[in-house]
Amino acid sequence: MRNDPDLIREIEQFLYREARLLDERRFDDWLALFTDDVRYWMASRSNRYPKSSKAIAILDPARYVEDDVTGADELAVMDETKETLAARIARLATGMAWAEDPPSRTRHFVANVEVEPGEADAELKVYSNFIVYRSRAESEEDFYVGARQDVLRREGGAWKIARRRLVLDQNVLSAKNVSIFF
Amino acid sequence: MRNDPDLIREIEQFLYREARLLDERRFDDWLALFTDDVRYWMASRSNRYPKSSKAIAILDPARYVEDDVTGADELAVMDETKETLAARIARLATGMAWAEDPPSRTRHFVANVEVEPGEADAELKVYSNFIVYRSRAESEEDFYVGARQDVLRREGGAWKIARRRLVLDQNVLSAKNVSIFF
Amino acid sequence: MRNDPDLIREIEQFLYREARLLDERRFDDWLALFTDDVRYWMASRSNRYPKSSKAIAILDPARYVEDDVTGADELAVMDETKETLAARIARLATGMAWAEDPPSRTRHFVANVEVEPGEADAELKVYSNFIVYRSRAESEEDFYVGARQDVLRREGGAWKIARRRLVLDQNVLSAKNVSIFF
Amino acid sequence: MNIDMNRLVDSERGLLDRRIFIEPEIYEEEQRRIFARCWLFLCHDSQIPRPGDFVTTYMGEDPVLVVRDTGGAVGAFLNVCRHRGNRLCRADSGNAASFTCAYHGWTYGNDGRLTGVPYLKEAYHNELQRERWGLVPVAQLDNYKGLWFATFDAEAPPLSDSLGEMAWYIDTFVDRREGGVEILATHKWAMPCNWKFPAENFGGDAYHVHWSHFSAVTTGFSVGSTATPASANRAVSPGLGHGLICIGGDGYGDPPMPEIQAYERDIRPEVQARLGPRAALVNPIVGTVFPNFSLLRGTSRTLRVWHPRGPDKTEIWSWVFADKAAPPEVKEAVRLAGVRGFSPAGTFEQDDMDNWQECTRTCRGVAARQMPVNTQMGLGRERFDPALGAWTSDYGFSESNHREFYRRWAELMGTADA
Amino acid sequence: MNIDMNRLVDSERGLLDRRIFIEPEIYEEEQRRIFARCWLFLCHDSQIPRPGDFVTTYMGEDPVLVVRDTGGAVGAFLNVCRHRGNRLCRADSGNAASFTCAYHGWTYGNDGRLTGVPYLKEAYHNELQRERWGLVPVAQLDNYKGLWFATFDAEAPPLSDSLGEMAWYIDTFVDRREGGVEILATHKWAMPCNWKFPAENFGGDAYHVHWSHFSAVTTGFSVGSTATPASANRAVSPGLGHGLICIGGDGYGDPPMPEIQAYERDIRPEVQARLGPRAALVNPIVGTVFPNFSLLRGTSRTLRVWHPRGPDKTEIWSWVFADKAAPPEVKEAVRLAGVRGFSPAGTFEQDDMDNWQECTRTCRGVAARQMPVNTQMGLGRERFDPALGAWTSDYGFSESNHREFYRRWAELMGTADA
Amino acid sequence: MNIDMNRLVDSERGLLDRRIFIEPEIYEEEQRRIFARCWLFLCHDSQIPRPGDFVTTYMGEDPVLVVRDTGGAVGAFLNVCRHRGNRLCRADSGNAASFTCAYHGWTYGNDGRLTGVPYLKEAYHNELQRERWGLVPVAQLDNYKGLWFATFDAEAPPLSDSLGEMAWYIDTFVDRREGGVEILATHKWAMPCNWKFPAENFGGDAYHVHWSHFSAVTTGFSVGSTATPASANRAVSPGLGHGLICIGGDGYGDPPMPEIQAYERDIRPEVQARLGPRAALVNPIVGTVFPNFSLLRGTSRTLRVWHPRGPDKTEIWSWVFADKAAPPEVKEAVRLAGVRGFSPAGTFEQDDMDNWQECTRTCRGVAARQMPVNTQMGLGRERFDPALGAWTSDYGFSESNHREFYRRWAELMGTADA
Ligand code: FES
Ligand code: FES
Ligand code: FES
Ligand SMILES: [Fe+3]
Ligand SMILES: [Fe+3]
Ligand SMILES: [Fe+3]
Repeated sequence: MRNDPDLIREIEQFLYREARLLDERRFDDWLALFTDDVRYWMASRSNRYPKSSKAIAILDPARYVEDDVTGADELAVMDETKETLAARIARLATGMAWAEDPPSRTRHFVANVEVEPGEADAELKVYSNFIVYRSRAESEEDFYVGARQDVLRREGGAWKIARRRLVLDQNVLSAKNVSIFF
Repeated sequence: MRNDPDLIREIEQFLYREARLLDERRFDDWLALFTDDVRYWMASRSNRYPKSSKAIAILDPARYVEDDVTGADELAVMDETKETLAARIARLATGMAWAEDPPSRTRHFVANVEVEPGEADAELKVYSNFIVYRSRAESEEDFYVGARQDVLRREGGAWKIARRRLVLDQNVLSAKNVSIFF
Repeated sequence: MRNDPDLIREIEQFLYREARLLDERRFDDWLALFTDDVRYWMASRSNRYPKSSKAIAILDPARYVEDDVTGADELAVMDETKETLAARIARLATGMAWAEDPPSRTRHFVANVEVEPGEADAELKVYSNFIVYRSRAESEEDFYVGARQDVLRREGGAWKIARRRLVLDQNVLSAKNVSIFF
Repeated sequence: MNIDMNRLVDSERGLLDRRIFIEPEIYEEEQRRIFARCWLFLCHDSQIPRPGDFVTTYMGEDPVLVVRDTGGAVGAFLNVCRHRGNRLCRADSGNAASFTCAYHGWTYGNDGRLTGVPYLKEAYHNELQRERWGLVPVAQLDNYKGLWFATFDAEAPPLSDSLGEMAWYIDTFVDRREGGVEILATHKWAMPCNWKFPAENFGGDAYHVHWSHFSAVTTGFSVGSTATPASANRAVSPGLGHGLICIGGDGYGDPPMPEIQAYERDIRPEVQARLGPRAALVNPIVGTVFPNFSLLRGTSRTLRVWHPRGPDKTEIWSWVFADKAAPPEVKEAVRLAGVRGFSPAGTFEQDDMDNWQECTRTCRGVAARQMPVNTQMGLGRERFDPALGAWTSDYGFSESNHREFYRRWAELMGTADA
Repeated sequence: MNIDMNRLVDSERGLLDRRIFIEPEIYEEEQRRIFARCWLFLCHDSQIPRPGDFVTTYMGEDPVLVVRDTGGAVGAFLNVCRHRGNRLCRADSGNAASFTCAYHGWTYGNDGRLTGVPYLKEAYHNELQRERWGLVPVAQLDNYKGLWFATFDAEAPPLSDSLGEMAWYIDTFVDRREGGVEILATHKWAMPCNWKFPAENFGGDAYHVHWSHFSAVTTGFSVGSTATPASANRAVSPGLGHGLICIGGDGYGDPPMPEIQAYERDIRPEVQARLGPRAALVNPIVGTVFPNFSLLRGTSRTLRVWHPRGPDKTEIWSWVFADKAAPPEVKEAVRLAGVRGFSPAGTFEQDDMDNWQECTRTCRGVAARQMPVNTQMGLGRERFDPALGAWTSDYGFSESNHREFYRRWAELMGTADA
Repeated sequence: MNIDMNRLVDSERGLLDRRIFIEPEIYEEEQRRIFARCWLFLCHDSQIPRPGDFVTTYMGEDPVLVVRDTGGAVGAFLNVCRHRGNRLCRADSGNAASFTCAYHGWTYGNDGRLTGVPYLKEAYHNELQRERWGLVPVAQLDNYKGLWFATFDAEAPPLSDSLGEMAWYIDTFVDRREGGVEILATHKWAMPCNWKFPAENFGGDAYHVHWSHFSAVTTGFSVGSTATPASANRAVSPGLGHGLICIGGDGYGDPPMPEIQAYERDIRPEVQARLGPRAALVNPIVGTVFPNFSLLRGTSRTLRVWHPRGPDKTEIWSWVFADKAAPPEVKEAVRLAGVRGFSPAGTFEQDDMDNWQECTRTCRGVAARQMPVNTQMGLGRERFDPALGAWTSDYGFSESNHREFYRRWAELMGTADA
């Protein structure tokens, strides 16, 4: 699979096109790329000492959590269904979504795309890294950097995103808001 | 076309090599990649309320321009022919092009390459995103971020750049100057 | 070679996977990707007037060095063997490598991959550009940007990194330390 | 100081001098006269349930370590090593019997005592009195209904006096049911604004919802409130700078999820019984405990601190909370309501940022700086309501709480610290 | 202030104290004593030709909204909502009958009047006097030949007095032909330098061209000037801090494009007739209207403002302009000359940046700060030329205009604002 | 100044006021009272061996050009053009007969003389006295054993007096063998900390090695020292704020490479003979020449300057050096030891950064700022050792050098500059 150049290329092109739809603010077309049962999830990361750290002597090792992206959703900043994504897009169309009025200038960079077999037959597990540059107003700049794990599913002869897991590589987010999509 | 992996690869390699020529300051070799009739154009972006915005009540909707990259060249920061590109390169060779003396340290990142048929037979329309990092003097840093639309034309068995349209995703440019190429 | 799409793809996938091992802090697996005789070298860059510059009148042209990445290792910040890389990894495992405790959040972007024949038969010369984002503690951010030249060698049916030359595009490094790998 | 602190706020006329949002020297004074003297929120009990559990936070710009010791007692200390002043603990949270400084290895127990000094005998000849060089505790530490508060001022009145009648209003957020609440999610991010804008906003700015957040309301991210400004909405201030927005006791202002709506209707009798007769009169949905701790129940349920980071920079540390006694599906709904409504990506919260940023940035202009800020809505019409134990506005939209917030601010800024 | 403002500039000896380029307190005083008192350029008429057209800009660091109202009258206002001080309009330009604040929805007409206050009756009981809370207009607004200027100082002399004889020199840029000029392109970017370096440079630094810009001149980006320093070039100052570089009336200093060269030769008689006899004596190619508005005609044709953004930061807002009466191909040539010569990527302009940046940054050093800046070129040799109504240098290269610029700067800095 | 400089350091009790690490006004005073008066390190002779060779560096925040003129004499000048103050030379290093300013083309010889002023005759009428407008030389320049030092203070005592007995200790780094040392590598990077933390650390903080750097020691990046704290280690201060860490004359504290170890054993007799009897008593491995120049021989061999860049920012400029007389394989081993041990990626150095950063940042807190910094280790036990010509600690770990460093700091800060 990771040795099928044409499939990897196909997936890359799919993700590049998806990114361009976002940068062109074609949000409805973008939404159509997701399956109806998609879970779209993004979280930030915490600062935790590994168990091996000598900075602390752990009192209660049994309960100690080492992972800095808690699976328990504790740091999720987005946790969306297709419905809530649609509602977010509808909100942007009201003419009163002030965080995006005037709109952000975004540029999505999709990198390091890797493809693996998915759990289901018609599915793929796709890794990629992202840099999303957001420029706003006169001089505001944000770089959103992190990794994605997508599950792509073949539906009606086309690929759709059945799950998107985004990890944003920050603890205290430097951007004043996350009013864009990834 | 977007399903021809080998062509996309070929174009990617062409663009990567072009980027390396710039980072190695091999400007004459770089110039040779352009057709004689090339238009090389870069613009920044403005802050405009969309017509749907309730931040203003538009008095004269008929004349209202929504697009934030005016087609009218109003925000162009470069609008070059092969001759003026050549003159810019000649200028860098005078030993008195102070903005580049000592030279900038640049690194060009070409990403999200997409290929579509061009208007003419021997032409391709190529989309890509760019991050150009510029480091200068002791501690100066700039990130130039945006999108490119190239028209590539087959000439004498090789690809040449027949048109380059660059959009820089900023309003007030954060860099003190644009003394490099993209 | 630069026209063999499948080979380029194979190398890209190798480099993407390598990057992911680093971001997942699987340092032992990462180390296994290097040949035993690897030289892993990274340097910063200086500010030098080219000989053509009229900012100075060179007194002693014969001795004048123009190159801003001295071959003489004068600006190397890492110059490692497999043994010292292993020792660095061992150090990170002591629980007292304070610069990485709590660990940095890194994200490696590998871009503009080009492949050329190597000097030896079983070798390839691989160019790539990198952006490594490092997020630390609550709000610390660093962007490490530069270029890589790798020598990949076929060993036991797999590619290994036999030489890595990294150029960091800065003069005075903006990061307080380089406690990560590239 | 070149600036007369007593001339900056005109509560009678509802006018504010815009320098209070931008002048570095005023910001520095705020650190001394407000953040070093007021009771500040640290964390919720549920974040450190077991012995050794700790979180790190800030009081103003001072790094603070809150830790439950091996015996189960909670302590709060400057997160600063007493030796050369290195930050002691660099993790957000965790569990520890002791903390060791990365510089020279001084070790402190989870009770703050200095337990280990390498070479104490050989290098210090045992002359360093460890008992005198333990972590510096806050001057006063107290817990109200699971909320930990502390102050650096030993002279400050006790927490109960500093909260006053606000205590009951806090109950309506965190003590509605047996067991109180628990934290479900954490969000931290930076805003380019002065800390007072979000604090005043959560303390009483019902007025901005109809415009700033109309897009989220109309696209289903809130069912809105059953109350109307004309009817039951009120700005309520128990004094001391604290303020809340309340709807009527019979009103609802909850997140849109059906699970939550149903849950709220089910528990309403229990809650009103627990909170007492006043709960039949008012239903607080958002408020600010002076100076920088806010509680929200409408649309999303979050506790948050507005950490000052300079005149024009603030960090939001926000926590989604739910009744501990709520069923899992309700807790999950509450978590999602928080993530989707009030978080960096919250459909409500994202639209507040530019406003607070630009209210701050325009203060840079020398001409703009001379324009007073207007907080005159309902000026002079607030009345003290004995039943509520608080001043209440005459109408659902009012800036009576803003005036109280800045009156208190000026009171503290006008009196130098010891 | 700890600094004696009157000791910083020594016009007699042509020496400047370098602290004026780096000290924050001097910068703050400049905001009060210069930017809050002088007439500042806002925009050109052609940017807002029709009713409702608006642009946003700055006066110093104050955000300003310039808008043509429905009746066709132009107004300039602080771009700041009177309620809580939010920035009102966030667009660069556009067209509007009214502007609504994103925070609470106050609405202002394109004439600045406060037309809408949500819940004015219910929440404000109609006690908020809308007529008193409209947008704050500039103290004085005036137009000279299509150029809009404003000042925050009601006591400032009228624009005509503040321009004085500079008015005629401005004509030579923007009123050479019937219909004046129009804007073809806009460029905005940030420079890490003190605002006075570009202002003094455009006001009279002919001397740097031969070295800073030699590379652009020799590679065809300019045909250079037909004048030589020895002959017709002069630094000319009509006083009040204004200054220009002029070549002889018979000289040319135009962009390299043949279309432009031919056009200039064609219109020369018409232009000289329109400008009068003085145009036979001098041909201004670049100048600065004190404090921060510059006009350029040589090589490229741009108007630009140097917006101060701190002691060591400046924003350039630059506009390429052409005679409205010029044929399309000439306008296109002028646009390209601007883009290629004076823009962020301009082959001339890009080489100015490091110089201004480093002139500023070296002031940080305590030793370097004690070295005076030298503006002695042609010291004492400037003469008043009645025919030009201005002081003129004895030679094409001179720092006479620099001395006048800083003399005026010191004059204003030496007198406290009201 | 609102701060009494004399109350900040309590050497008797070994306590420091933390404001000295964070207050901007104290930082500004340091620039005037310390960096503008002390002898500061510029570069090593081997960096500019031949005529025309130059390097650029800083003295405090002042940019400085160090250049060997055509005749072979070394000069040091402010790297600032006398005309408008542009930075003259923008390269790190190189070779030049003359330097020409990018702005207007003034040219200076490699001896600092102003040799070229375009249009001197026509524009300046030869009235500009070139001899008065050459580059500004430092007030005093001197070389000690290949190390170039300079001061901006003409009244400062000569270098030899300012080094005093420290001179001999410097010999033990750079004059162990005939020919002295040479520079093999250069590293420059930025640290978010106050400059005094690294300076005090290299001047006597043996105590942190056992903890901060234990991971590097145990994984083979150092063979550690043959000395133990109990035995031969000592903090040694010749006074004037200078300090070193020494091990016994019979001890070794070298980089781990076998080539180096063998080399050191071989040359030990020669070195001790050259350095004299005192070398049998002490073997200095690291030290700081007040205020901001440090030398290191243990683990890695580097010279470094801690350039101040604001209260909470410092640039490290570090150079790996080796005995000129050492064989190539030893030099290569020394270079690698430097790269791997003390560089931005150094396995030792990388762990120092967070400590210095957080020692600085915690000073922002108003409560933390009131906690004194503790430098009491071995308080009152230092003794003057005539054989060493220096005060020595009673034990291998001590803060006696810290106390001397800050005593000297307070002494200079307490006396205003001329
Ligand atoms: S600073 Fe904490 S042990 Fe020294
Ligand atoms: S701030 Fe503009 S309406 Fe309230
Ligand atoms: S500033 Fe150096 S020549 Fe003018
Ligand atoms: Fe809000
Ligand atoms: Fe210029
Ligand atoms: Fe260390």
